Amino acid sequence: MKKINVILSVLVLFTLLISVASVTAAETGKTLKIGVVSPISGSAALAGKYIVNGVKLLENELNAAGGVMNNGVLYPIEFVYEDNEAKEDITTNVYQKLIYQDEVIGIVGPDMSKCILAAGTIAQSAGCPAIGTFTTNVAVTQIGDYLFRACFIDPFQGQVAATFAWGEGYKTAAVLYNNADAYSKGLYEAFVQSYEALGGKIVETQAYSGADVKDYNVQLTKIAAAKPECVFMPNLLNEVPLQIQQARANGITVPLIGGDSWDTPEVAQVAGAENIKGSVYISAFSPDNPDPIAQKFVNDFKTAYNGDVPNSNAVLAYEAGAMLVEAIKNAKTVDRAGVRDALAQIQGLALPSGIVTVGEDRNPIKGAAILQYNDQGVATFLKNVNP
Amino acid sequence: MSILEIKNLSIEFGGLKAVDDFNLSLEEGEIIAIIGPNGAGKTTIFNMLTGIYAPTKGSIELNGESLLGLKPYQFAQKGIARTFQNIRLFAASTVIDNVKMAYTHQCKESFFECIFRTPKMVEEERKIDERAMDLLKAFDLESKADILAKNLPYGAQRRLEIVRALMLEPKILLLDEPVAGMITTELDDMAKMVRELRDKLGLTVILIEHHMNFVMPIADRIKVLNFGETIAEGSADEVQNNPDVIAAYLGGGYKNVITNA
Amino acid sequence: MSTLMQFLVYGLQLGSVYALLALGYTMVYGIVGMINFAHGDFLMIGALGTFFLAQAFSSFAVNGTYSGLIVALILFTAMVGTGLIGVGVEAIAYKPLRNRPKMSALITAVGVSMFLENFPRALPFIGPSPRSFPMLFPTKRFQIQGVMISTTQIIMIVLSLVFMFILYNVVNRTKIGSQMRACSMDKDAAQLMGININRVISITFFIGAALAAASGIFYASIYPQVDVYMGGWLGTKSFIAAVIGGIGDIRGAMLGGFIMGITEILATSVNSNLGYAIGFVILILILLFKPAGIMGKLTIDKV
Amino acid sequence: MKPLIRKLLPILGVVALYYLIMYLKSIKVMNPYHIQVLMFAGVNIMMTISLNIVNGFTGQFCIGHAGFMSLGAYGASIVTTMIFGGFSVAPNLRIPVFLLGLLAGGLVAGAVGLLIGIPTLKLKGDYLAIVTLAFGEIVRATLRLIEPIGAARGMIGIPPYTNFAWVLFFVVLTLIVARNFIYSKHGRACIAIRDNEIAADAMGINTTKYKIISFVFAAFIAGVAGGLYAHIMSFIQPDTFSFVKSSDLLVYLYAGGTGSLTGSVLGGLLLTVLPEALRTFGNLVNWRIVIYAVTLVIIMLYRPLGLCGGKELPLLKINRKHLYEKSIFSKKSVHPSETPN
Repeated sequence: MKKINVILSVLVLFTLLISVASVTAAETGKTLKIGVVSPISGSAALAGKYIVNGVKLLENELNAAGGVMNNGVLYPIEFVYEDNEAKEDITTNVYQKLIYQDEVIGIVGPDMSKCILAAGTIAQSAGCPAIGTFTTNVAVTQIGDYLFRACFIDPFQGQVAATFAWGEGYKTAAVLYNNADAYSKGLYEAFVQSYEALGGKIVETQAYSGADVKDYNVQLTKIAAAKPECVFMPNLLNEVPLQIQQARANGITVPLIGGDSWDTPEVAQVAGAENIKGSVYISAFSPDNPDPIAQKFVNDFKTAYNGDVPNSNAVLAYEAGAMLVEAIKNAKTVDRAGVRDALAQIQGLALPSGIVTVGEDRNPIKGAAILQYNDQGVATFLKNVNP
Repeated sequence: MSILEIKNLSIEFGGLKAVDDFNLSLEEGEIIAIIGPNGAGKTTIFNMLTGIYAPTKGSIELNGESLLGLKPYQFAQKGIARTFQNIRLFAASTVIDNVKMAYTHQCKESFFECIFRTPKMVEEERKIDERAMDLLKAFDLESKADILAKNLPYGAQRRLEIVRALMLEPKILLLDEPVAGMITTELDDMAKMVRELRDKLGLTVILIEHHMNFVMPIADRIKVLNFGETIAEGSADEVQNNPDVIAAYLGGGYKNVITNA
Repeated sequence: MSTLMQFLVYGLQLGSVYALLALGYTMVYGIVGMINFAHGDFLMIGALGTFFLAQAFSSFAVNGTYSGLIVALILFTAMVGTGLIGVGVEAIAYKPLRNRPKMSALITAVGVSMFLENFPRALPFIGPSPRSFPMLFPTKRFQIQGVMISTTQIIMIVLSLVFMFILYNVVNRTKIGSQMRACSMDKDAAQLMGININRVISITFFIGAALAAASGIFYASIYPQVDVYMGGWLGTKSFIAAVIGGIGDIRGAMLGGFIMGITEILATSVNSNLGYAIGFVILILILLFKPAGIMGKLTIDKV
Repeated sequence: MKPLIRKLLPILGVVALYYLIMYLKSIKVMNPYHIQVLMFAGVNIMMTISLNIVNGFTGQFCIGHAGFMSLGAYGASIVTTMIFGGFSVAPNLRIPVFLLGLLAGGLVAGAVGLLIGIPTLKLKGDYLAIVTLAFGEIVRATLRLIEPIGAARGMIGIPPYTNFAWVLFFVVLTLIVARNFIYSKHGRACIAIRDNEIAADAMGINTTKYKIISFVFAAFIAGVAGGLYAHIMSFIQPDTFSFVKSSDLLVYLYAGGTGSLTGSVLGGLLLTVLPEALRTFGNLVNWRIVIYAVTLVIIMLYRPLGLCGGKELPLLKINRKHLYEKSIFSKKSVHPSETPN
């Protein structure tokens, strides 16, 4: 059923595009700017690279089309990329700049909850729609009705992970989390809550502070001693690979479960296939999702960036941008308020990670994919979980 | 009663006796000189008298009150001021600020009066400024009040150190080689000045010096130190003819050097 | 008991990295009197450079393992290369400030550090991606009375000790070493004695940066992930180690490094949530009881 | 008449500056973005002045100053947001609550400054530096474990009370207070300690006491600055105040020039604005921080003592002469010749 839906919507989109192209001399409106905020420099620069690459793909598509058509008027789109250095105060500066200086119609990013929690109030009070890409903290969209997100929220993900672990028959689990990081801590808390509610037992909880020095041996030794049936490690992408290696070196052979931060090719590359095989993570997106839109995205991404496989950062940034573009297309008035209203009404938008509907609390209603690393260290699609 | 009573003052550095059983009883208004070859322990005595080093044994009493165990700034507040052999001015501050800095513990204004600069605080500051200015005038430095201390000529820096010490309103002034590196004409000025300090301000002065020409005429008493031990004590003449002293200063031939230097 | 021994092994392994890095810090401090905040980034250059060298030599590798000769060659090239970068940085950014207040050089060092991290990041062919560090040293794990040790760990700890031993003897037994010590005591006097202090300082930076490169290779061999920002915190940590040991003292730097590593591991083992803070509390306590570091002597200003 | 003009002129200048910026904003030459960058610059200026008091004027070496900023930010936010309920405060009570919050922030930071200062300020140079660094990290690590204030997740819903006028007011107040401090017995004692601690000791200055006073005073200012910062951001979390922030402050201080309030103002202002100004070159977004780093190195190479090392604007100095001028507050006329000895 779903497939047909997708194919249909693709067809509709396609015919729409063709009809757009065939309209001779469409009226051209003023250029609309979209701000893109990501950590181009700083410790999260890898995420920034993927975000920029993801949005650039969308930019290319729009350039090819000449812009976005709204009500018979073609609006060229210009993307303004800004670096927030993964710092909250810099993000507020960037938001101010994009809103008041560049006068963007909407903002994509940043990827971190802490950054959008600081800057979100600016977008809200200015009445400028902003879509966080990886901002999984529940509080983000509670700032106000101009705040959206492209990802699912912490409790959902923690619940998916817990349900999966329980469903696989793991009666005991251990957790290793980063107590300096809100994302990691949020997932840890959500996981523990759901897992214990299901009847599971957390046999060991170990924390560490910051990604400064990547030695987790003490924590992992203790986890190994507790002999859990699985280990939940909802940690940042530049910490996870060494955690996986060290876990194996400390004799932890049980499956490791991760969050969507694991979804980047570097994790497996650095951790090594023999260490990561059998591990499972929750993701918004699976590159081997057979869906044609997903496949087109993956292929386009690979062609554009020397064969790099897109990660969640790239997908979510692309999707945040696509949601904004879709909203511009449907907006009754082509201004910030109109785009906001259109954003809130997005329904059944076909995107690489699936069909997205924006829910009442401005969180996207979308499923999660569970991926497992095979013996070659390639993440393969295991199953879908829908909310 | 003597103003300063030092008994059996001794200090060891890693087993080496730098000063051994130094005794001194100082009357108010006396000028006493401590002489001796390099390394005899003269500056070490000053450092003990100002609390920088804690003596291994012995006692220091100022007007009958023991000063042992106090911190250097407390020695200064009790009334023992000093100058340094190697000049230690507050180089990046103006001349007058150098002098005012020595008045810190006697300033009455509170922290909040200072940061809000209340009229009372300004009034207080003015008084300190005038005091400092008066002292600078007396030492011929008033024209240099607003230049940086490091830009003063050498002799003036030495004088400034004394002015700064005087700002503490001390009872006893310790001068560590006050004329080191000075030329002869400056020596006489300094000698005159030290005498005036005693005569006009009633100060008690202990000075360390190599220049015999400078010490002889002004010191009431001279103590000679060698290897931490007191080898002679008395008036200029007595000391000059003491064979131990002559031996200490490189044998007999040195006598002429002492007298003619 | 065996767990405690196991933790000590981890502490030693982390400590050896800190110690090697702290050596460079302490040497530069002892001789030039400046805190080189960019020192940690030499570690990164060494590790990242080794990654690219290993890639260049990958045709010599058999099943992903390199022969001893090739490893030695890679190590040597990376160390010399980083050493030369260290000399260059000194000549451009620190030398003009040599007779200026210490703090000016400190701030240029912050600038240099930002540059060294962000320049490669901005280069398209390096970028911010973490990379898997190649296996240069054999990894075999074995257990001694319940304590798990890998050959890499042993090689690392032994090699660090060897480097420290060599450095200690270079500084104390050779001509250049005595020139270094002369410079650290009194640069002007050393110059008057005919010592070419420019040369001595360049050599110091060379050795310091080369050692940082070595510690970068060691670090990356135990924690095989390299990226452009890896040096930042390691640098700061080993600066702390150098100070704890008594800055300017080579044995102190080694000791400080090992103390840092072991303290960190043991504090984490007490409570992983509080471990980070406990580690720093212990450091403060050490300094309160040994105000000039463990090996440092409190210098009394001559009055 | 003259002293009156001299005293009023700077204040008029500040007021004029405020209205100029407001005017530029109203004609859209400046927008909220510019204003916000200036607000951050103001907070950074306050932090730099605070650090200058410890590092520049007292000659100590604190490299964990962001710790005090975080204590102030949390202290102030706890008062305004958790005790008084943030956005639910009645409009006419907002300013008193805000000021109370800032005061609380300053006091918390100052109190911790006292606590940490007493045992540690006997340490010298780099050893003190390490202790302050460790202190900053301990504060950060502790804050992220305290659940009621949001732990690592941070504290949200802080009302954005801080506006440009407040920042300007507090920067000017800090400048006045810091200037008065420096040109008083306290400042003199601190400078004496910086220039020659042994001589200061020998001149009866209780060096430990004055070091602690300057440390606590600086911590208080940093706390107030932190409070302002929290109420610009409306969200704070412990990791904002990491060693990176502290080292930024060191850069502002030494690039501006130590021992000079003018330098702190210039360093804090220019180096906050520079990275934002570099955004003008949109296509260089990848190289922005690289350019910033190079600029910083060049500044230090050409002005090793910082932009205004040792130099001070006359406005920020208190000349000795002024002591003898007729006070504008009291009727008493004073002149050196008239004062009885």
